[in-house]
Amino acid sequence: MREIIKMIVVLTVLSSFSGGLLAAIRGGTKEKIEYQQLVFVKGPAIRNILEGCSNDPIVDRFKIKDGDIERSFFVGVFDGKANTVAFEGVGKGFGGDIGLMVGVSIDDDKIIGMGVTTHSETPGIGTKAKTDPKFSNQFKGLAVVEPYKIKPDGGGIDAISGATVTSRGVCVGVTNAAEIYKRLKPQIADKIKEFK
Amino acid sequence: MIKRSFIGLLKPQFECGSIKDTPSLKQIPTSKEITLLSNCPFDKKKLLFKKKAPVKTGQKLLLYKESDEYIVSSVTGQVSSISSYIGDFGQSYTAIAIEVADEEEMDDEFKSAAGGSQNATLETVKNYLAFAPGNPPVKLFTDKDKPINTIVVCCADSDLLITTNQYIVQSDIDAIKNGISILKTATGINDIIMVASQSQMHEVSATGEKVNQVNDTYPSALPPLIMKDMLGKVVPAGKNPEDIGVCFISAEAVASIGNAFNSGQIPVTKILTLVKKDGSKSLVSARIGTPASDIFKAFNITLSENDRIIFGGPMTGSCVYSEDHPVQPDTDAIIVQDKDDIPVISDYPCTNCGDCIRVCPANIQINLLVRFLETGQYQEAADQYDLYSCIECGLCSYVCVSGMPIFQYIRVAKYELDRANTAEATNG
Amino acid sequence: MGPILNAMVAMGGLGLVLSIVLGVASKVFYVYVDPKVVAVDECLPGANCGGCGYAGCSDCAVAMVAGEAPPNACKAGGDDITEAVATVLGVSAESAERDIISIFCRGTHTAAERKYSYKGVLDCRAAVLLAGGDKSCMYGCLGLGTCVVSCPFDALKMGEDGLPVVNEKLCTGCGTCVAICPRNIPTLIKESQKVAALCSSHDGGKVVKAICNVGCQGCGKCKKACPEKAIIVDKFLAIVDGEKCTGCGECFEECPTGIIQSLVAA
Amino acid sequence: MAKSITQEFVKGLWDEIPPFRLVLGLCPVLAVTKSVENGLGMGVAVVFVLVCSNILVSLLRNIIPSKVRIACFIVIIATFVIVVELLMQAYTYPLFLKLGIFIPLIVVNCVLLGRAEAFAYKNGVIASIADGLGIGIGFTISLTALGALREVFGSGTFFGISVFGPSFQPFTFMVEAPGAFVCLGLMLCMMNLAGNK
Amino acid sequence: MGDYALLAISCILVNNILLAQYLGCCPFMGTSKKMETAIGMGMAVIFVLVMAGSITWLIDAYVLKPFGLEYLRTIAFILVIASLVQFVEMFLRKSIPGLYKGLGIFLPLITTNCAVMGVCLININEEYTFIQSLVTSFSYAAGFGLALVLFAGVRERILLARVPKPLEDTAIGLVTAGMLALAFFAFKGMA
Amino acid sequence: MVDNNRFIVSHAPFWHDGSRISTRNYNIALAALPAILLGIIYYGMPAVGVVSLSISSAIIWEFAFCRITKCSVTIGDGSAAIIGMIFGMLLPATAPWWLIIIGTFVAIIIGKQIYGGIGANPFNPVVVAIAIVMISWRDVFDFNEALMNYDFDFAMVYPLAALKHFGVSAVDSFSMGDLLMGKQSGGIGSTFGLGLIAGGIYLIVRGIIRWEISLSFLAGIFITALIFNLNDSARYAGPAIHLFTGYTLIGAFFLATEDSSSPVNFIPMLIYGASAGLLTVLIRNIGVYVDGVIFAILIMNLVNPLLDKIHPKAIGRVA
Repeated sequence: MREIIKMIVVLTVLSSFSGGLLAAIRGGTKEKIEYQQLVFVKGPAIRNILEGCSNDPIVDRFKIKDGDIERSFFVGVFDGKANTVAFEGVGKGFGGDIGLMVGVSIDDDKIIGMGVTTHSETPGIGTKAKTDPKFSNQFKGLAVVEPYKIKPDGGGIDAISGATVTSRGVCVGVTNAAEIYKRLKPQIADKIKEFK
Repeated sequence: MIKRSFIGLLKPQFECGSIKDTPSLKQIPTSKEITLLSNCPFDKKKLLFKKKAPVKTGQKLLLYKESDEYIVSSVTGQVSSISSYIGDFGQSYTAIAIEVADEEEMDDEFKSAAGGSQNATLETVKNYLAFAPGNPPVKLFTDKDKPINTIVVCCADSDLLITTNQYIVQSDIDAIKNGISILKTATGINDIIMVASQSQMHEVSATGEKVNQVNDTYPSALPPLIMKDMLGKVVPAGKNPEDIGVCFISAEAVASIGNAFNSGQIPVTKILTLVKKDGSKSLVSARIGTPASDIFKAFNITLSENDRIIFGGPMTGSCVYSEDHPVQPDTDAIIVQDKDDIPVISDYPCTNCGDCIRVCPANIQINLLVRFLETGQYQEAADQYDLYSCIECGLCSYVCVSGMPIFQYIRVAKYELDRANTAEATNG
Repeated sequence: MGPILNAMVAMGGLGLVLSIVLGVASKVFYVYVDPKVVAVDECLPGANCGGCGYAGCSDCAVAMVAGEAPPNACKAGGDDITEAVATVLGVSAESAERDIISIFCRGTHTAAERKYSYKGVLDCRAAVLLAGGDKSCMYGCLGLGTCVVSCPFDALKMGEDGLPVVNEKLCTGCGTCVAICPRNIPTLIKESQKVAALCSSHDGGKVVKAICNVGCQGCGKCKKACPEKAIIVDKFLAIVDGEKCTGCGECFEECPTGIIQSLVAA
Repeated sequence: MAKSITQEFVKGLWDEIPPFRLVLGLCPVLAVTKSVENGLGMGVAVVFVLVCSNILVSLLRNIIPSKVRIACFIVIIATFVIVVELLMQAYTYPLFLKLGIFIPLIVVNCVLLGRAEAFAYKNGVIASIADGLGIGIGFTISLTALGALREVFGSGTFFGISVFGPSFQPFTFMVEAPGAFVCLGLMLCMMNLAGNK
Repeated sequence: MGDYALLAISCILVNNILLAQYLGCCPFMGTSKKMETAIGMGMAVIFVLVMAGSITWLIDAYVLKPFGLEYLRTIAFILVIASLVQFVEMFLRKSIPGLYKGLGIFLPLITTNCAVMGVCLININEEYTFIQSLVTSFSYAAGFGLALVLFAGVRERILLARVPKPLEDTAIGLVTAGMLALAFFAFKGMA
Repeated sequence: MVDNNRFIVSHAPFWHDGSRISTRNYNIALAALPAILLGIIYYGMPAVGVVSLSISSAIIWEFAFCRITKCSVTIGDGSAAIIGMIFGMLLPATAPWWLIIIGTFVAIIIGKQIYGGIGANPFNPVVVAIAIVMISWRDVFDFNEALMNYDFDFAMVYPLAALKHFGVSAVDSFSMGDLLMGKQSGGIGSTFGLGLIAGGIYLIVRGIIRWEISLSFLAGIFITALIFNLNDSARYAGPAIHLFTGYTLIGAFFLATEDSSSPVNFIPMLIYGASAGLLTVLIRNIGVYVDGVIFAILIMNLVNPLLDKIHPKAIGRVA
């Protein structure tokens, strides 16, 4: 019986000690982690889309409730005017979800840029969706109304050669994003006024 | 050699050799010296006779003290040497060489002991006829542990090319008939089944016994398949027919028994098929113990380095390394192969082509079995891959594309397992 | 300090609950286990990694105690664990003196006659079943290397001359090759033995002379030459008694076929 | 059998180098070696956890009752794993993203548990550090080597820098799952070859 | 219902825990030399994973999340899994020795099977509901078992082949596992 | 007993039906010849280059491996040549040289030799190699693009790719006769349906491959494709398209039938073939790959050891 008690005591003390230690470390790193997440996951795409903006879009962000989900919008200030938002869309690719970021100008409801943030596509081919500007630039200047399709599906986007599925996934993602934009446009317009 | 036909889709057919294309019997003159092999190990201390001991034709010679092993001399003369001989699968023999005298003298011990076919008893058969041509399985009849209730007389020859039984059926059906009746009275078993091929049906049915027709294709005439196809009994894996009360005896052995009681002499000549290098066959009659070289001499066969001499059929026989190997009571054929005709045995691995599976009459998964045997996992092979179901027809090796000696692997595995099991039984 | 306390309490509680459950369970569900297995289990890492091929450490311990697995089966543990296990099992590493294998036949391709050329399964056990093997000598090495394949420690190699060669560094004296050889050519001798008559033939001198250049003819010259009386001749075969032999070498010159040889590397 | 500290260290680099000699800890080896960087990062994380847990286990070896030693080891290892996890998130976030779920899974890497049990629980602190460093660095070397092999052939880059120039068509198979297994198998074969000499 | 079926197929074939996510390789290599062992291990993994999957989900939802202790997941999960496995082992050994013989001896192997831990973490990361977690846990485990049994079938044959010495055993096993993973590429995009 | 002749002693049987691995393999080469010839006629010298480089590099790899591992050199059995040949047949005529060399390396070394050579490979070496190079360099296998520079009197379209991207209407224009005569885009030796069928029948008659596998494979494709087609004929093409395009025919007669990776018993052979056919159409219709033959066969190779556990009971087997 003594053995069991010793065992219980040791295990309990050890666990609670580790809990305490971890909580302390966690406290010290929490802020840093949140910022890092934004910078590294979405940062590159946002910066790419809102190229030339005069503010830090990651700092200037706001959230809007869309049903159960909270969506983050990143504001881009051009020529001293906050007239652009970047936000996320999701499409299905070859190896899972493709996360992408779409920038829309609220002045004329046109896509000003698109960039893939997360994906698990085949390196070399599917990854071109992220790295090849030729592909993503095709979305530039398109209006947010139409569903985007690759050419084999009857749309106007040239698919990345050998990565039809990925290209299709990206199109679906952009279409999704466009729908979100259409749905939430009033709120976006409201919020964006706060950034001048 | 039967080559693979162009159309390989069908199962290969192996027509058994027929007596019709074999020329008539050729008698081999008695040799100067003959050798008799008794399958009991050489033991100098217990020998009952010595060198120079005189023997007569048909004389029974008991070999050792405290043993009822005997041989029957096939000639008259004197013992010239006694030595040890190691055969296949660890079988050791006592080899007794007899120098043949000019005058032949018949021994009459059997005549007085037997006293005509009416008085045939199992004792007489057992005590005098175990060494007769065709090797009558006399021991099986007297084994108390495994009572026999059915005797199958095999008139067809089990291996390819062999025509001994066919010849006996054709030439000496009366002796067979006589032998059967002696067997019946001696053993008291009435359930006798004759097995014959189609061409023999006419003659064999004349004996008045129950006759079953067996296919002309190899390996239909092998005992386990006869058991399965004719008798509807399946021999359990690892068991012999006698374990379930069935005894196989060749037509030649039956004829020997018949002739022995008829004439009062133990028969000493063996009928066998000689297959020459060019594949032509001859039917030969020779004294038991005649060295193969004397038969070769009679047919002008010369052998050279790396040829092969086979005693028995091409599928189940065994090789001998000496030209002087004697004809034994169960030597049904002697085949000579030229070195250029010997198929290559390779150490190539199994390619899993499945030809062996399709040809195997026992439904064994040979492609897997052989992999276990190759790696020496004999116990697993026996437990999971039906090693003991093998009826030893040799067809798997015959068709093997890789040229693997599958049959040899199987025999070695069985032998090694038995050895290990006996060792285990004696140790603990 | 709120979150820290929170975490401490939560983890502590979890640890407490789980250890109590396990503590109680170990009493309630107690099952007798062979103390030797427990002892071996104690030695093992307990990581249950499966690297040994057994289902977990205790399964491996059972196998070790039963002798199915060698003490060094645990790959994760390394030498220390092997030693500990060996101590528990009582197969101490430093057992008196090592036995090693010696090949008791010198009948190379050129030295020994063959009675036929063998074709078939390349395994001595198979070859010996066909009329007693292709060597004319009933006792000689068949040279197909079944012992080489069987050696679990790669201590045997087939030499160019058709005889196996022992690597004394690797040989552990396990005796696997002795058991598998159909002719008992590999023989266990004490590592300290200095001289041996490397032949296994019990055939008489005349027979040996006819079939082998390097067979013991049982002439007994070595026996006479030996000052220590360390050699006996049994059924035409000289046998050196390793205990008595001093390795003086008097017998080497006497042997007409030179099969009495020094085992000590020059 | 006392070995010097150097010996304890060196054995991890060759004689007992995981995962080649001790075929352990395969999962992260296969999963994170798509590039050198990942392999190196994972290796460093493992070294950290291994050394820290070895120190702690070695320090506490007289307190921990043998019945619950495994549970205690797990707690200690898990603690350090979370520490690594948090630190990586805070300072090397991109690497954390790539290594993903495999950072928390260090906790079930049998190399760590195996060392704690087989070495640290029985030896002093200094020796345990040496052992942990040795095995850990050995592990890192293996990961990095495999990562280099796969990255160079699979993507044509080394630490993200193109090696063969733009005309090179990468052997994508190497960075896919099957390639990981095949590469590791072939490397193991090479190690066996080298070890037998 | 269809969604769950799709999820299951995805977990068993497309995202096979072992071949696509590399989890559980150590026991995979260890227990695949014989078919019987492979089947036993497969069953044991299914059994434990379903239990572990549900318990860790509950702990995460009702203990860790309410207190904001998500970062303690790793340690909490491993503790729970280890204890659970040990408990089940003791329980089986005493109460159902028959089942213990067939399944229990594989249980200790599972503690350090990263597949179990991995699936529990995936369930939480992907924010599956409880039922979904149950489905994924079962199907991931089934996928593991499937791969294990298929692999064992192939490996039984490889053990009999004349594999060059340095490749024997684990090395050739890994290469074969690679082929297995390659074959499972066939299911890409099916779910 | 003094005689100088040393005879050969071996175990029964003393006869052999004369079949040899090399004969078998050369027969396979013979059967593959028509399909290759048509490919060469269509694609000219590049096709000759691809096939001959493929064969020779395969032989060289095997020779090198045997030399390095110091085992006896086995290139004489023709198995390396066959592997190289079939590998070449699956490639487009524009395949780059380095791909062929890597592919044959994978096929010979990883697919076959490291498992212990002929008969021991659990997977068809050619299929393994093709699968690996296919996932690595997908654009080489995009036949439409790869063969763009050829100009023929027929529509140079890879039917399966067209089917995948543009739906059934895109393949309506193909007539059965054209497909069988190889008037489609594809691998060098995999488009001439008639030649492949003739070769296959020759091999079946010679007993070198098994009709059970080939036939059930084709039947599996036919039935599955038919079911899909009946359900939604706008999305899924009919069985004829699936039977005579892509790697179907070469798969049925030259890939699925490879000895050591396919079953040997009757029922397993049927299951093996039919499942491979089913998987092929599944991958083509709902998977991501344009052609499913390669992966379907790979999967079935994997299942093969389990399938072969179904076999008739050996005689006399107790329990």
